[in-house]
Amino acid sequence: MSRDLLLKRGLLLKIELLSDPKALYVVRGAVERLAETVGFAAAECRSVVRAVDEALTNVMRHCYRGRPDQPIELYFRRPRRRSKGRLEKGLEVLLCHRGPAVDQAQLRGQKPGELRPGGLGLHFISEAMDAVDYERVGHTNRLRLVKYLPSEKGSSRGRRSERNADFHSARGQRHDF
Amino acid sequence: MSRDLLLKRGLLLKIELLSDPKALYVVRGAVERLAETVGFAAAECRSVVRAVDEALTNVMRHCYRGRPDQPIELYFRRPRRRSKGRLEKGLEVLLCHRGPAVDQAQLRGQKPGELRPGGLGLHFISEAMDAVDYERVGHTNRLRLVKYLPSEKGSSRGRRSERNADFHSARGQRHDF
Amino acid sequence: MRISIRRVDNATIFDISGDIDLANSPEVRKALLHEVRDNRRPRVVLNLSDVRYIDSSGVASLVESLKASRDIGSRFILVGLSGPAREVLQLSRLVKVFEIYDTEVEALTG
Amino acid sequence: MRISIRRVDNATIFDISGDIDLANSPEVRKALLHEVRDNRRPRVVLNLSDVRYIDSSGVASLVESLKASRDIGSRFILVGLSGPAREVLQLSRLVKVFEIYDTEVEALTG
Ligand SMILES: Nc1ncnc2c1ncn2[C@@H]1O[C@H](COP(=O)(O)OP(=O)(O)O)[C@@H](O)[C@H]1O
Ligand SMILES: Nc1ncnc2c1ncn2[C@@H]1O[C@H](COP(=O)(O)OP(=O)(O)O)[C@@H](O)[C@H]1O
Repeated sequence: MSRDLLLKRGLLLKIELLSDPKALYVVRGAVERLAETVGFAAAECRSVVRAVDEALTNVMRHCYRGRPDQPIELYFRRPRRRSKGRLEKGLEVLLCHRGPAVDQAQLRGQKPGELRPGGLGLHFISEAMDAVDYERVGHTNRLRLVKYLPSEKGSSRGRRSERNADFHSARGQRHDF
Repeated sequence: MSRDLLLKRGLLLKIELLSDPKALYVVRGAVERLAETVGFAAAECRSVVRAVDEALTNVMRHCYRGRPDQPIELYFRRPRRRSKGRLEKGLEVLLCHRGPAVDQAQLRGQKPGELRPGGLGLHFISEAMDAVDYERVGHTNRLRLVKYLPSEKGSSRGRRSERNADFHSARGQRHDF
Repeated sequence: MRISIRRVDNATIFDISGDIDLANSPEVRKALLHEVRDNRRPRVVLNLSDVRYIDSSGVASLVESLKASRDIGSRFILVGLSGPAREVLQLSRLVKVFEIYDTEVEALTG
Repeated sequence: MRISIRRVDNATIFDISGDIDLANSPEVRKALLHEVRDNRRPRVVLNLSDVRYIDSSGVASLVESLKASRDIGSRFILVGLSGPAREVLQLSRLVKVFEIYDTEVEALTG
């Protein structure tokens, strides 16, 4: 068993898939529940699901050019940003894949509302997430998607589901989400 | 990226999690949709979900004794059994974890219908799956769960959802499920 | 999973929705046993109509509550079983062991 | 995802249920364009009330069908948008671009 990444980085979950579009339906099922568990409200869960789905779709279409047998890895973890001394809470998704480096100059969608088929995926992703970064590490492309929970003041806790309670880190510490 | 297992064995999907019971809800979301994609009818999907969930629960409780930070891996692939020259179709789940070797003499549930709390998990697993095998490989325990699709004759195809179409193997061949 | 609790006359009604699994069955068990054993309510009714999943640890909590209520001579009643809840009780061969009603009115007056 | 097709007078109605994503939007696109372009149906109605998810490639198929129907002067109509379908069209700022009705009767007579 590869304990490496999972244990080193305190991940919540890791999913490995191939670039077959049939896997998208399965992955959405996991991501929706993970976002709910982490504490997002229903509409926010749908946003996160949409962002991950569109990002995977882009990799399958534009990087792997429709080849259905190429590897993709998804790492789900807590975001690491600290703000005013507190760990900001939410969900970070790291999407790793091979294929040619993503040319960031090519990442141009269309303005929504235009009657042109296509070009909406990047808009859905940026609308959903608080941070979207592309990075090349060795032969691997890494797309990092982060969404933070609304900060916890007053009644916002009430919106969170009962599943919000804590996941545990790799070192057995409790991490309150 | 670790291409190794995913590519070598023609997996459909791999999930890595920690032994925190909060992960069960997320994993069930993926397994339900994977079983549907592979072609199982709704009641069969629920059985597969139940079996995987109970198997994970047993690992968390009996092997890892409630420690929530231990590694578990789930591999989903096509079963490899051939029957009368045809590859039998269905879903194979390989659950890998560390911890002490599972003492198979200890694997005793209760007869269902008895008014004793506990002891139903193994019954749910064996009721759901066509094959259930425990194996120790090095320091890893492996539980293999397999469920086959009803064999395809006459109208049985009609019961399968539209998602049943083919997943692709690691080598880019098509595999009809 | 969400539990809410209502007290009506001599009965306590639990409305449980969502999935009951190892992550929350200890909470369900504690809430039920508290009402049966500590509060000694004559009738404890569990509304399972919105339960989408219940695992063996959830069933074990129900069995334990039923036994506790038999010990003190009170009643432990299931009502409005959802499809998944009924399926799991059938698999466990416990449908005939529990007192089960379709509606809350029957559970409170039956 | 499941598509079924009904022909009523001069209209074709597609009932789509489930998730529309990259795995099946090519199939949706093909079925819609066939009815608009090849069969030249005066009114093509898409019932989205049972759609649980639609991705950008699904929206692109709708846009392409709308453009094809405009090209030949026929009508392409959406009906009974589910919550998720409406949300995605809103995000795409396309709610005002499509002809959308609440009920099938309106879609067939409006
Ligand atoms: N992962 C990626 N790798 C390479 N190019 C990409 C990737 N994602 C997006 N792009 C580029 O950005 C463009 C806009 O993407 P998007 O908004 O998702 O719309 P669409 O995929 O429908 O064109 C794509 O056409 C493509 O050229
Ligand atoms: N993965 C496992 N490792 C070790 N022992 C196990 C494992 N799974 C089951 N067992 C043993 O089998 C018994 C019966 O399991 P099960 O039918 O799931 O009921 P329960 O877990 O409620 O006792 C357990 O009490 C335990 O002793």
